Amino acid sequence: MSGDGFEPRIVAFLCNWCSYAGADTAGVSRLELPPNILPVRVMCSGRVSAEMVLKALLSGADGVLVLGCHIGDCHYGSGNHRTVKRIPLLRRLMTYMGIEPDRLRLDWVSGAEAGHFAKITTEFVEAVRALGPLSLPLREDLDTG
Amino acid sequence: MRYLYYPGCSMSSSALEYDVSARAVLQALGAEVVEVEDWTCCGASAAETLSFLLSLVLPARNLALAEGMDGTGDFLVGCSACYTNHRKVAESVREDPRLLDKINAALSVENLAYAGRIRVRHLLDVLANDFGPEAIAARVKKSLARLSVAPYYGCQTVRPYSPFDDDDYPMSMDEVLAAAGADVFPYDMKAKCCSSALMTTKKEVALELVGNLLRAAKGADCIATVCPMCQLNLEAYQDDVSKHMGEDLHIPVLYLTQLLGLAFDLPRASLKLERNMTSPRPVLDKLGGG
Amino acid sequence: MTQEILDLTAPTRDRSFLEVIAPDEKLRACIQCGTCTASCASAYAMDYTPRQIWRMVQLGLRDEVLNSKTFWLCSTCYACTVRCPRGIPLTETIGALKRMAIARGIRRYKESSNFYRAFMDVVRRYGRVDELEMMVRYFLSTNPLAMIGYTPLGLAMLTHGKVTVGEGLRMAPRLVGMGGTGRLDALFRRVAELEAKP
Amino acid sequence: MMDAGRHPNIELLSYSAVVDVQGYVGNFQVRVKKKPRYIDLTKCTGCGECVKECPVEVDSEFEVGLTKRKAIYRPFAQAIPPAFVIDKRPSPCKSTCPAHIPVQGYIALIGQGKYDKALALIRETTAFVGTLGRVCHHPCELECKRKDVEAPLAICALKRFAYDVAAPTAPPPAPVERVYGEKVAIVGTGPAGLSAAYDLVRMGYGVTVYEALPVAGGMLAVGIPAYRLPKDVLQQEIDYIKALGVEIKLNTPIGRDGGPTLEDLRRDYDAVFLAVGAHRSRQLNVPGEDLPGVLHSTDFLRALNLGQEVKIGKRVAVIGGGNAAIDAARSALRLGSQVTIVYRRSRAEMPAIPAEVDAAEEEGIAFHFLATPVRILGENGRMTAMECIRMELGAPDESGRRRPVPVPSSEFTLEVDTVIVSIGQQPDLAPLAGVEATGWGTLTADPDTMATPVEGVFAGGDAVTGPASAVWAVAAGKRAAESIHRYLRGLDLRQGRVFEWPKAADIQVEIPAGIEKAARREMAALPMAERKSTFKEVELGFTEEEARAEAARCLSCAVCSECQECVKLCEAKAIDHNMREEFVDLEVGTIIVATGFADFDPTRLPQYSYGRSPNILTGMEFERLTSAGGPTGGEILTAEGKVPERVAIIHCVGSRDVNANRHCSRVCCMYALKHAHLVREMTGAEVYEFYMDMRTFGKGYEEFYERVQEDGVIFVRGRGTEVRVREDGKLVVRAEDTNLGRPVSATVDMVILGTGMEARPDADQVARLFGLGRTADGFFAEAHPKLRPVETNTEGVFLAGTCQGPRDVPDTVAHASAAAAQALALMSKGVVTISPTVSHVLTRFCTGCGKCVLACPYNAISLNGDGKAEVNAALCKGCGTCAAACPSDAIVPLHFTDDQLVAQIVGVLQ
Ligand SMILES: Cc1cc2nc3c(=O)[nH]c(=O)nc-3n(C[C@H](O)[C@H](O)[C@H](O)COP(=O)(O)OP(=O)(O)OC[C@H]3O[C@@H](n4cnc5c(N)ncnc54)[C@H](O)[C@@H]3O)c2cc1C
Ligand SMILES: Cc1cc2nc3c(=O)[nH]c(=O)nc-3n(C[C@H](O)[C@H](O)[C@H](O)COP(=O)(O)OP(=O)(O)OC[C@H]3O[C@@H](n4cnc5c(N)ncnc54)[C@H](O)[C@@H]3O)c2cc1C
Ligand code: SF4
Ligand code: SF4
Ligand code: SF4
Ligand code: SF4
Ligand code: SF4
Ligand code: SF4
Ligand code: SF4
Ligand code: SF4
Repeated sequence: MSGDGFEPRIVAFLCNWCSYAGADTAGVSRLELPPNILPVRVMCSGRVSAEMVLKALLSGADGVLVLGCHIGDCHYGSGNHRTVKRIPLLRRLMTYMGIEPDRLRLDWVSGAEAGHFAKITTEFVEAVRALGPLSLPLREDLDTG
Repeated sequence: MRYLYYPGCSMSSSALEYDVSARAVLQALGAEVVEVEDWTCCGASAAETLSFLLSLVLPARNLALAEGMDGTGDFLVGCSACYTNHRKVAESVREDPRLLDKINAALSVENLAYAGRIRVRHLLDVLANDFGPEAIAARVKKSLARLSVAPYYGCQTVRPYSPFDDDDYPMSMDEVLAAAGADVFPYDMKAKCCSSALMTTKKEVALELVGNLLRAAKGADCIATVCPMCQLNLEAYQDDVSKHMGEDLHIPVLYLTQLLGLAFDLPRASLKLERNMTSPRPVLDKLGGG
Repeated sequence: MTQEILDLTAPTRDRSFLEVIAPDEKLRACIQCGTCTASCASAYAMDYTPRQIWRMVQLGLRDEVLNSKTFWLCSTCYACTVRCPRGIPLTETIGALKRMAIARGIRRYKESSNFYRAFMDVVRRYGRVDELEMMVRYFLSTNPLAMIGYTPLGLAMLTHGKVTVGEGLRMAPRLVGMGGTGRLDALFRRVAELEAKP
Repeated sequence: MMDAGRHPNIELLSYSAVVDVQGYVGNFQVRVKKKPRYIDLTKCTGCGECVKECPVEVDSEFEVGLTKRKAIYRPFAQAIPPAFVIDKRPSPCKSTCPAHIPVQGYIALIGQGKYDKALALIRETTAFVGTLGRVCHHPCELECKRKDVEAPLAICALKRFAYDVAAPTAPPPAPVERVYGEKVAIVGTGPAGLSAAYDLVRMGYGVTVYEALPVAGGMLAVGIPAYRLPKDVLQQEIDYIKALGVEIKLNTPIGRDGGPTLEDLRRDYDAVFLAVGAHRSRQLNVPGEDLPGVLHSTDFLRALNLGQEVKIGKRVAVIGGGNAAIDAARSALRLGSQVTIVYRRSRAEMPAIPAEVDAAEEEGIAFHFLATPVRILGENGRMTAMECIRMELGAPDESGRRRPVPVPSSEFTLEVDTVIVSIGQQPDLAPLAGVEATGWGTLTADPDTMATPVEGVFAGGDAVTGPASAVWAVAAGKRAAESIHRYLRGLDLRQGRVFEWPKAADIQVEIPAGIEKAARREMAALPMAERKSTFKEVELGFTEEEARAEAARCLSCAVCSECQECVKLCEAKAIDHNMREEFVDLEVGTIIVATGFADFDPTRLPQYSYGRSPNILTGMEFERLTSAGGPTGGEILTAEGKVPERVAIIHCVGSRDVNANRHCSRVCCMYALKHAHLVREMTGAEVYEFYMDMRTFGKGYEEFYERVQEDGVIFVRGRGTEVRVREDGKLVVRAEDTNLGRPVSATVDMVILGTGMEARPDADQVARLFGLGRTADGFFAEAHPKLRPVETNTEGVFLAGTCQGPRDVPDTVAHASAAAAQALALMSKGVVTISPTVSHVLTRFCTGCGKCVLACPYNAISLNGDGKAEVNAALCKGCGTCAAACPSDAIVPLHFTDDQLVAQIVGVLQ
């Protein structure tokens, strides 16, 4: 692909019930998955706070992917409703901080959607690859804790 | 309701009667019809065989023109082949937005750009859904009572991109005809293929397909169509077809809009029945007061 | 009748055929159920059924596919596409086969490719198509004598005002040997350039 | 199944649905709604007598539409419990009828020619059958579902028919026996008063009705003219009420002219019902109103109805737009005058019954809409003309109608010698000292119970509502009777009563596909010449033929029509039409969900022509056909009753198809083979079986396949693609024989579609109720596809059978046994350990903002007395949403604390 050999590092927050299971199924089905995805399991996508996303970006991630159950299928009923509201706010915050909002993406993957998981992750890796490495001159300064 | 109307090649030459009657019926229903300026051929079924990109660029050119026109309105098409081609572009760019860039790269030589915004609608869809059976029934002056009409939808009216009716067993034309008072002939070949351009390239095969369609319509007073290609194939070769199938398969074929025009009691000049290659006489006789 | 044993592992198979014909590669998931064939009104006249064509595409039997008349008998009715239980865009794939056959100049089904070429020439030149002109052009390019088979139709069309003699005659001389500039030349040229690029 | 039904530790709640689940493993509170079956399970013997006279037939669900069943039925032969059940739903007509007359019931009985039963059924609700059948403004017809087909039923005219045909020969009723000692006084013999009397006397009370006028019937007698309601009809109905034991005292006004006072009645009776109607005319308040020749419609009509002499002029103007105005105008016309109606709004706003307005117009009455009189002109004490002004409609007033406002200088005059004022009536409350009046001059009473603020005094009808209509008065009388009964028995006036009936718009009625249109019948009318000159009844009623045809149009919206025929036949007295739904609250430790699958509906794939020929069956329908209890007694016959010569079976209908369901339904290959075998064995027909792959895995199945092959079934490897119905009824199946590489077809007499299994349409609701996940195919998700196939992600809730995914009976049983074992394992432990992944609050950081409380999907967090958040560990499921919401990092989900997550993030990025 792009000649400079940039391999983005993506932190993916996967909810335990759907997306993590989807990733699992993808693995079991031997689908080709991009090695750039670094999974972090949470019980519900609703657990992913703004802090966690920023922490990931500040710690060296080039993009953050939040995957949860489809709306209506949340194991906790409505945890993902919270996520839906939170992520757009976060994207605005990122714009304000000078980070391309497209480095954060929220999507839904059910336990059975192995193919979908592979597709979303591949697409996102490519999208972040196109954006290039996240350069945050203030990374160190911002990272206060 | 306002429509940006794309007549297409057939409807502005050999199928003028469809164009004229469609405009008259839409006007009678209170629609505002504005022709897309400077439109060109959509490529029919030919462009695709030469270039995939061209098969998208040609219809996209018309859609871009319509998008550039003042005021709102859906892109209205009467010919089913044109409909499919234009819809195909709209659907393709929705599925793969990168295609849009490619199309626009080509359209830029004409200083045009397609945004993928405008909705492409078939005339049948508009009649059945924007106006609907009730509005049509309300406009009927001379009911098509006792006229048994076989509704022939053809392929590309309802396949594969059509969101408005079932692709195997459509019902919208049935409802429109019933609203005009007609007896809808139970016609299970209503969405089977009329052979399209095969009539020119593979005549024996086409005669067989058309023969099956006409045979299944036996018993009806006429067939109604919503596409110039279907109309031509069904009406122009009835001698050959009858010979090929070994039975008399002659039957009047009218555009749906011509039948609606009769039901609305529109001036005959706006229906151009004399241009039909099958005589509409039996239909007029049955309706009385020919 | 004897048959050659098809060596599935032979290097002669075009292993990229499927990818070129069907870029989304859904065709790989064909289950060989025959729904396409049974839905196709022209299938009875084909030398291979549509299903068999997909199998041959899967296996990379390129030349056999391109020399079959199956896809030229397709009337683009989309019946197979909407019913295929795997959701494969079959009619589009047939379009791709037609393009490849024309591009490779497979001569066996010249009438069809000539017909389409004639059509597109008119579009390029005038922007819009007049059916009569198109037919004349087509018959001149293939078999002028075959036009006789359609004479009664032409007469009927004349008498119903579908075509006007004046127009038809006026156009006829211009049809032979096209050159010069056409209405959509620039657009056609641009598309050709874009397609030449990978 | 029988054993399960009888086991003492198993309680079966049939006809029930879980509506709410709260709590957690070991401590679930489940609320179950038990639908009423209208049959007492403890009494019903299952004898089946009740179905014999039931007039309602609908498609049987169990026989998948192949046979009919009655409204009272046993769901299927082997049903557990074996008792019957009544299928009863709300119907638009009965719901809309203010008196809630069982419309569908009497229509069904008329349809069967049981006219006396129809009359008797209506009389259970009201005595005014012939009366309402003539004058009712029939709001029911506005809502009748049949309007969605072509036009509503002539409900009112059918009621009249029941009366006309059956009442003359019906035996007079015997007096009702007194059950209670109490006596009730009723003031007013209008429909409100007499309806209350009718109900009370039938309950067993003593009833006396006081009437000021020399005739009984209220406005029905002295308002509505005879050409609409013949005197003898009304009189006969009043006589019927009297015959039951109601005492009517005519010429006895209450509170005036020397009659007893309200106080007297309260002293002498145990309860009083005031139904005095609205008889005082409103005045025009314009100059010249005192001229002779100005009449009021109520006075005019009363005089006419009482046979007194009335003098009116040649040119009559009637002012107003209500029923009284129209009746006055039509009566004046019959007396030989030229009549004009002046009304201040437009035709659409007229409160009169529209059909009456039409009739007036037909008879030649002129209308001046949007006009109102400003003065009446006279000369020498004689009226000469009336000056009017034009009006236009302005903003809507409190009644929702647009208020008419005068158009300046638009006066015009009408030459008239008589003006009949009919702009409304009010009750005359002056004689009724002690009662309360509203600002409108009507009596104050509770609109539901009809109780007035005065102890033991109830009121209803026009006196409470202002001028309304007869059926509303009947309804008020009935409500008052029930309230008086409750009052006298010391019962609560409201408890258990239904005041709000379902709105017609909210009642779902499925209109059968392919229903044929049938025009609504209209009654014949008297010839116009006779209409204009006499007071003979205008409408002539239905003939028997017309009535039967009209009744046949009824859609039986409610299924059970409440005709009560079954009640009469049930010797065990098991039927109770008044049962209501009940709620049962259960405390359970574990829950097993086993809601099964839905059979794929092949109309979703129209290429199979399902529904377009009765010989195209689903697998399920074929199963019923071959069962001994099925519609053919187990024989395989076509709809024409013939043994089929050729049968096609198509696999994978609705399965393995992106256009329907992608999954393989797993049982259909097997059952299709079974069907093929049955057809071969029972009929010897040729069988063509179209399949894509033959999935006969596991024990014994492949062997069965081999046997069916040897039976001579012709297997075609290729998807059965479409079925065409030929004109002669034969069915043509198309496919590709993929082994041959050729398109093939088969022309057969019967097609069996191997429809697959899919998730039930209500699966999403059930999933939400029990906190279940669903897989992409819509079935409920198990906790782990390999390792935890019966558990779900909600602890204590297990899955059994096809609700989790397609499987056959042996696998369902195995799955169910596993679920039971899991449930038992939990129960035998007696204690549950819950997952340690729960959140807890670091109180020192918590600011009490409450964000977490809102965020938690399980309501597990609350703010305690100190204003700090507190997590109920038993409810918390550990999702962590609260932690993400907490602005103070005060709430931490164990195992997923911020620190742990950060460590992980940093870890993966290294
Ligand atoms: C001309 C006219 C035509 C109508 N047409 C229709 C129609 O077609 N369809 C329809 O549904 N409705 C019609 N109505 C309305 C309908 O008749 C009334 O809504 C209905 O009769 C009201 O019933 P009620 O029992 O409340 O009162 P009423 O029928 O008015 O009965 C009240 C009775 O109480 C008596 N009374 C009053 N004061 C005393 C007292 N102090 N002591 C003793 N007795 C007393 C009165 O004499 C009267 O008999 C019409 C009304 C009028 C005036
Ligand atoms: C045509 C056909 C033929 C078949 N033939 C065979 C065969 O020969 N051999 C074989 O082994 N298998 C056969 N099967 C498969 C077999 O029917 C199923 O495996 C079996 O019925 C599954 O049982 P179940 O308990 O999971 O579901 P079901 O039988 O569907 O039972 C579910 C029950 O739950 C009730 N229910 C649903 N929702 C609720 C709710 N919300 N509240 C309360 N109750 C609810 C339903 O009313 C129903 O009574 C066949 C299937 C079909 C379609
Ligand atoms: S219908 Fe689709 S899956 Fe079936 S044979 Fe044709 S291409 Fe393959
Ligand atoms: S689109 Fe072509 S191949 Fe497909 S069914 Fe129609 S004619 Fe046959
Ligand atoms: S009341 Fe009548 S309709 Fe209802 S179940 Fe009984 S017999 Fe049938
Ligand atoms: S169709 Fe019959 S049951 Fe339904 S609303 Fe009308 S009268 Fe009532
Ligand atoms: S008649 Fe009574 S006891 Fe007999 S089945 Fe019917 S409801 Fe049960
Ligand atoms: S079990 Fe057989 S018939 Fe059923 S879906 Fe699977 S393959 Fe098709
Ligand atoms: S973790 Fe928090 S939000 Fe989730 S269930 Fe427990 S208390 Fe509620
Ligand atoms: S959100 Fe945090 S601070 Fe607010 S109440 Fe809950 S635990 Fe306390």
